[in-house]
Amino acid sequence: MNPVNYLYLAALLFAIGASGVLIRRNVIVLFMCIELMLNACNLALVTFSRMHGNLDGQIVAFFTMVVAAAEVVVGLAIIVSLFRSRHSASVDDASLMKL
Amino acid sequence: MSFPLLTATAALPAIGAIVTAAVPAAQRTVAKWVALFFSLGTLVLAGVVFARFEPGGDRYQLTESRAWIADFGVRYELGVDGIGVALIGLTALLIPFVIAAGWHDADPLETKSSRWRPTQGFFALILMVEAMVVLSFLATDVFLFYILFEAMLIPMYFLIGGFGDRAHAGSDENAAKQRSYAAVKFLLYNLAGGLIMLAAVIGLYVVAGTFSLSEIVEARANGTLEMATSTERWLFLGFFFAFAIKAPLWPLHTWLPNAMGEATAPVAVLITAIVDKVGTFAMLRFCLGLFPEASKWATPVVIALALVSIVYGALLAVGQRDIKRLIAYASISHFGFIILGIFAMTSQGQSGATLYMVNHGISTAALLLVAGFLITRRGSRLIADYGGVQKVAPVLAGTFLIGGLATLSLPGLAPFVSEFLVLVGTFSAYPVAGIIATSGIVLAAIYVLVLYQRTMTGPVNEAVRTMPDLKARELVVAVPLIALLLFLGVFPKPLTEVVNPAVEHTMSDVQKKDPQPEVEAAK
Amino acid sequence: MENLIALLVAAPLLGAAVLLCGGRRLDRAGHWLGTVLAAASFVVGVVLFADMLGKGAEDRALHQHLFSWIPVEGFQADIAFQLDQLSMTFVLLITGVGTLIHIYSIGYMEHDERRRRFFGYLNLFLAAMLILVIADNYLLLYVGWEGVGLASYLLIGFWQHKPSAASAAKKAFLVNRVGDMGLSIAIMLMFTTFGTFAFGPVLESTGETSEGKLTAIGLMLLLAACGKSAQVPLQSWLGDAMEGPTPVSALIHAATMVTAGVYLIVRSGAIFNGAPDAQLVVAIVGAVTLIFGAIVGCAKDDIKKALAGSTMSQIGYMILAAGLGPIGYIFAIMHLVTHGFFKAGLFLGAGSVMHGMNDEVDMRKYGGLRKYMPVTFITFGLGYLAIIGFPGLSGFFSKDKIIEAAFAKGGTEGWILGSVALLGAAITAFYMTRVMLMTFFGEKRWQPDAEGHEPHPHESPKSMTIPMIVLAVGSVFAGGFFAIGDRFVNWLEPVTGYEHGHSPLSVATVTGATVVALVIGVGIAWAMYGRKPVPVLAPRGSLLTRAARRDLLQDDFNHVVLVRGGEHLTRSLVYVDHSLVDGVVNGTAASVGGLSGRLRKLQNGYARSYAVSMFGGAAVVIAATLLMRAV
Amino acid sequence: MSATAVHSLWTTASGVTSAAPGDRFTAPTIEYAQLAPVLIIVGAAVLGVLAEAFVPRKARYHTQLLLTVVALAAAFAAVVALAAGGYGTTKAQIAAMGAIAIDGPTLFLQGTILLVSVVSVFTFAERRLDPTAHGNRVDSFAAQAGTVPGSESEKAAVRAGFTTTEVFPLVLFSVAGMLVFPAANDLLTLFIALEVFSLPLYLLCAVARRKRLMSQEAAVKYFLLGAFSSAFLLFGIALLYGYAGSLSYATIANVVDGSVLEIDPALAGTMGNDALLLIGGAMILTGLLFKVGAVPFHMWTPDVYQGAPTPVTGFMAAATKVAAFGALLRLLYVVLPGLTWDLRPVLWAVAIITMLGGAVVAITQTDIKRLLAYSSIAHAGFILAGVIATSPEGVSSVLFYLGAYSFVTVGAFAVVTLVRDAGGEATHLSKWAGLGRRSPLVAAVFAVFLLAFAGIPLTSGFSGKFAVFKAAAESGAGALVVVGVISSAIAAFFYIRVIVLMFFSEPKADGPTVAVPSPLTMTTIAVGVAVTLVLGLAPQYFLDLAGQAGVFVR
Repeated sequence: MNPVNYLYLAALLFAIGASGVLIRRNVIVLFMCIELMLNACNLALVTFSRMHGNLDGQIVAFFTMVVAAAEVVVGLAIIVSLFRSRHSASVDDASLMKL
Repeated sequence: MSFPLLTATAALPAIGAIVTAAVPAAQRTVAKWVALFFSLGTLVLAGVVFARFEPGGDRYQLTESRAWIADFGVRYELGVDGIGVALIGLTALLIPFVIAAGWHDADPLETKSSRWRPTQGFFALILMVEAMVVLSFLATDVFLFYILFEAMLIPMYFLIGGFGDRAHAGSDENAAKQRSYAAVKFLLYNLAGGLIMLAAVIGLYVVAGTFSLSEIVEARANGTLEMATSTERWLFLGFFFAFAIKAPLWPLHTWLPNAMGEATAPVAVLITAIVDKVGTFAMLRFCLGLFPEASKWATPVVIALALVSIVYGALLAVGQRDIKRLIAYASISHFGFIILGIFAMTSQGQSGATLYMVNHGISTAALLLVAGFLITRRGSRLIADYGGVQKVAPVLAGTFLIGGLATLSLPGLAPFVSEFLVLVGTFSAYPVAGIIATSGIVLAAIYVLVLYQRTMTGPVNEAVRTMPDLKARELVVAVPLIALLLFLGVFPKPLTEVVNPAVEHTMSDVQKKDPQPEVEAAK
Repeated sequence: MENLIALLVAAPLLGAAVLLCGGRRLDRAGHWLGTVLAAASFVVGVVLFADMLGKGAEDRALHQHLFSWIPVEGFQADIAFQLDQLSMTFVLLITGVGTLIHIYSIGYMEHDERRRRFFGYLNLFLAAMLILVIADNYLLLYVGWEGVGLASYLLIGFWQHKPSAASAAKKAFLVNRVGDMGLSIAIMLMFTTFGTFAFGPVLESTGETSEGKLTAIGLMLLLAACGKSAQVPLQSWLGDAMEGPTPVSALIHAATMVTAGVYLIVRSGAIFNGAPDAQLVVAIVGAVTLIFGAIVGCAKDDIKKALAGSTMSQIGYMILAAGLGPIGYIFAIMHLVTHGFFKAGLFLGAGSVMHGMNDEVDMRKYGGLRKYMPVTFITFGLGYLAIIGFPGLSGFFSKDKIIEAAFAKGGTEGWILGSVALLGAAITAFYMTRVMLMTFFGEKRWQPDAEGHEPHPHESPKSMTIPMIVLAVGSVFAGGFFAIGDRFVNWLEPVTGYEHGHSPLSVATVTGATVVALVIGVGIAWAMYGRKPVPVLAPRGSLLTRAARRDLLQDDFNHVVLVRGGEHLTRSLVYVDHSLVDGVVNGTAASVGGLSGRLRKLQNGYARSYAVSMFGGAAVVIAATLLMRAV
Repeated sequence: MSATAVHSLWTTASGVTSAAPGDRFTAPTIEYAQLAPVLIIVGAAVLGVLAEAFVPRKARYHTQLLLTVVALAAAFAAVVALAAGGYGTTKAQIAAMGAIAIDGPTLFLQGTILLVSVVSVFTFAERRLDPTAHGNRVDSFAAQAGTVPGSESEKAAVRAGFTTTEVFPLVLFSVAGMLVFPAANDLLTLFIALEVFSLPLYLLCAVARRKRLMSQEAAVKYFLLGAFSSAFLLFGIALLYGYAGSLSYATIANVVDGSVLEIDPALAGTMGNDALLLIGGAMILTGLLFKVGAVPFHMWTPDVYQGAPTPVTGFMAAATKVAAFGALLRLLYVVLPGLTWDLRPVLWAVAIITMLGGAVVAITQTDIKRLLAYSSIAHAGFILAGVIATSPEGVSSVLFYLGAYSFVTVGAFAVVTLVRDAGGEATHLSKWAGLGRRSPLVAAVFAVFLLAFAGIPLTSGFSGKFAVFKAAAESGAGALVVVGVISSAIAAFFYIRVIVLMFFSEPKADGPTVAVPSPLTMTTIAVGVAVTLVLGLAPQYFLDLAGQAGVFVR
């Protein structure tokens, strides 16, 4: 099977994630969409790594996971504190500052 | 390395500014005297420069040159030519009068905050402006000039916005609003011009690879520096735009009436008699010096605009109800004459323009400062609020009249000499323009005499019945200026001597010859 | 000797400086100082005159170069004086009449607390006028020209508290400025044509340029002359100028300043000789004005205004003569001098009358004054006879010569000009007789004024009568003295040149005609004002009369066209400046602000919309990049 | 060498060639000396974390402060030493097996970042501005970030005198990331560095003591959008990797300008596929432009600047820009020079709308922090103009601008922390009315900073602007210069507005008070003013420095 298809898949996932970010209100879901985008990147990397026959891409993929994990830690911390002070997980509620 | 006289001349007022600002809040009077002292010191140094300057000598004299910002190809280069000498003399001469006239303008109304020190600030700012203006007359490095051209806006801005007439027609916060509007307008207008000029300055560097005026002029002269016609024109426009705003030339003049109307009389003098001269000076030195071809190319338009300024400014002056705004529009008319003389590109025209800068400075100072005395007495700028002053304060009226007569350039007073030179110079190159400009002398008579008639003559207005005549301090301001007007009107030789050679240099920069008189041409 | 010339100017100038800067401490002696200095100047003049007479006609001209005034590349203006016969004539007239009027003013201005200033101004005027006539180049002449304008401005408006006086002064200055414009343009033309504007070089090299240039210069000079000498169309200021104290009217607006225009034209004779068209225009202007002024003079009830009209008309004669070329120049000057005497005398007489009548100027409120002020009556009467050209008196000789010369111009225009001059003589006789009769004859018509003060006509003090007497003597004998044996002609001929005009009519005929015109004029006047009593309130009068009372509507014209028009123009320009020129600037600022306000709305605080903009941005960037490669 | 070196660093050396036994293992070579600055900071950060764990609460603040300042100073010393050792110029080299480039730009930017960090850390440590709570000096950070605003637990934390001293290690981590970011010489390092300095910043934004809701909101927005943008960056990395088959800048560059000859036919679809290159490059560009806050990737800036604790804002505004522009420069000059002509139009467009957009929108701002945010956007535009001038002058002018700008920014925000009323900092412009009357000195200092922002001559702002515009003009981007001056004219308007407000309008009765700060903040402001004036009056020395540092190693 042509590895390029994986790229298309990756692109698709990225697009889905991105549109999720644009569409969904819930902060958590929104954040998950970002994770999805990151994973799309991983898929692309792995695919390329396979195509080029070197491991760089896969290694990057590992790093990405770590980074994603770290992002989750930081992100959830922030999100939770926001949730606790607002009792709402809607990102649109967080719009004190504008104009 | 001899003693850096020019630097000293520019540095002294700067130091004075710092010292004045440092005077403790309570010692207001001390601050005033310090400022006056430093301004007089500057006058002395300017006198030395005038004495050391040899009219027959090199184009730029007493030159100094130090490395400054090599990366920008910028050097700290100073030098005076005849025009510079004349204008430095004017600046150094007027500042003491400005300070003396504004002696009480910045006394705080109530001494509530001990840290707020308006008086110190006022005089420090004046000296700072003087320093920058003097240095800009001395700079022979385009970048250095540009920096000062821009930087002097800041102290001016604070002077206009920070210190208004004491008693102003209308409520106080309204006056404050008016004032800061005027200040902001002044700053943005000139800043915009300056920034356009910045683009041109950078462009010039890209083309010429240096900022040294003399180098560029030389390179242009001996053809080592070729400039594409279009490039030269664009750069010229960039420079001219800034100078035309500063000068101010119609239709870029609208900031001046606001600024002069709202500022106190001494500051107004600072604006129109001194700072604006930088604009016309720069036209003469930079526009014509750096871009002779483009200057010639632009001449018709510039002359047209100058003519519009002359007539338009005068007509608007006739239509004003506010003494200071009237004088402002009169100045616009006069700047029209100066620019006309510069771009007529005849020796008479340019000598005339240079003399005009000096004489207009003195005459406007005389008129405006006396007007300021009048306004502080009555607490109103509206012409309608006066009448019959001549009966209660004859000396004030007399000095005012002489100032006015100088403004309408009556023969025997200094402005006549310069105005006539400009007219003759223009006429010999562009007869029609010369004739149109001549109509300016009638219009000038109208606005001056109407102003005098409405304020000074006729039945005594109740509000001025108790108006005191000029006090000693005010006489000290008015009399010397008038004396100077008379002297330069009868014996302008000392000025023409230093100016003529400089003008010849400029004429050779633009490669122009005076038109021959018909009869001699025939021979 | 020539070093004395500067002294002529220096003396009164010093006086002006001292008196105007001196302050109150000079109030007591000020007028004496002023008078003495004027007299001193006169003495210097006489000394120079004597010296001049001692020389041969050719080397009479003196020259004094003081210093170089405006030395600029290719432009030479000097402070230098030139005293030839022409200048000398004026110097004597100015300083002489000037001194007399100084003396007169001592009495006239006695009760004015600003008398010192008055004398200061008078001295200033003398100085300026002398500069005007002894300058050796047009630019310096211009200085004197505007200087007398200033002095006249200050003196007309001397009683500044009167709004009428203030505006009259302003009007005079402005109208003169219009003329000055002509003078400065003329000077510029000379500079571009001859490369100089000194009398000598310019007048010698007139032959080397085109007639067109000369015509242009000539017309510009004429414009200047019209302004200064109150010739049509710039005459409107002279009537109002009577707001000034009477001595001023006598000195400035009768004897000296207003004749400067004649001096200018005669002085520039060489130019006009080279430009016949210009010369003709000069003559026409003179002719028109002499009728115009005469008509105005007939209608005025204000004695000074009536005299002003006559001044206008008499100067019309001079200008007319000057427009005749070499045949007329000398007679123009001659009439100028005689006119200086009798018109000054008449004004002083009028002043004396007013002095006795609580400053009443309306002749309809005079009448029968001859009993009350005999000296004034006699001196005024002699002046009257002189001006109407009563045979044997000054006016007769000078005016008669002009009329002859006018006919001698030859051709149609000669006839026209000549007959106009004759007509003028008749009208002159009419209105002067009218003045005479209304003032000194008939029964008394004066009543108590508003405060019920019954005026008590009385003779004026010596300080006033003596000058009047002197001038009367001048007006009787000057003309004869000049005319007999062509003294005056021989005196001026070297400067102005002279041709004897050959008039189609014999001298006798012209003289006869003049006398006839005179008789007719006097007759009509007698018929109207002598036989039947003069109504105290002016009758409505014919259309012409009413127009004439309003200076033939010229002021109304000026007011409607110039003043109103100007006001509208300035007002609309103020509007334009504020809303158009400035509006553009403020508009730009406002529009940027509005734009900012709108863009600001994009920042709506929703993280997701921010994401959208990022996403869109990214998409655009990518697309653009690909596109760049594609194209 | 670096092409292979990269993955030999991440894999065991033999990864690619053949499944080899472990005895072939060779340890990668790490130039510790050249990496010293980064290592020092990371080490100190780790120590800081330990200190949080073990140092008694009372001593923590001082320990952390000391540790941080010392670490930063030491790192700066190391940078200076390296520069003196000629690593900026002659001995410029690729370190850490191709992961890090030690060259002029790196050292210059690292030095700048470190100095800026020092002065902003001073503002972090400021504890005199707020009145003491229950006898405890308090700084601008929440007593306990975890507690709900207004809740009992929060009050308890305050009473107990807790302070969030974690900010210091966080700053250190962030700084570490920033040091690596402009030095990164392969895409992976770039990505990691980005995350390393971003994540701590997200947290720092959230821990304000006053206005906590806004602070948290700022953190969320910053975090989400930051993560979003880093996803773009990462996808771009993936595509570039797919294009070049390598992550190393040098290799990619070689492939871009086609100096790599043998292309595996099997990879014809990807390797050297320009679509991948262009899209990838564009996406990485997007990620970086987000960090520098260029329109249209700028939307986070105002909100985050406003919500974050002002010291953090100052640090972020200054240091992030420096680091991000450093990375951007390296990417454009080393990796994609072959792509310059494709990216130029886009960059032009971005620069123009950034300059104009920032300036225009700033006009109507009413909050001083937001105003400064927009001004920072406009300035990003100016710097981009210099970036676009692909020439050594361009690089050095940008370096100089960054140095000048960052100090002005830190100083300005430090001044903002001083103007306070009951609700903490009084950031609404109306509150600043008449400040010049109340405390002329503070107002004057702020005016100096504003004038520097406006680029008035005799201030560093002008020197920087002139340098950048000059470089742009010399590289034929005259139009950019014109747009630049126009937008500066617009920008001048709102800087002037603030000055008018401070000096020419009457002070309000309920106006804010100006707190007298401790020597810490004073130093920050003083340094800011000093740098502003020195770079304005005699910039030559620093221009030389930037000039020498203008060359990238490949």
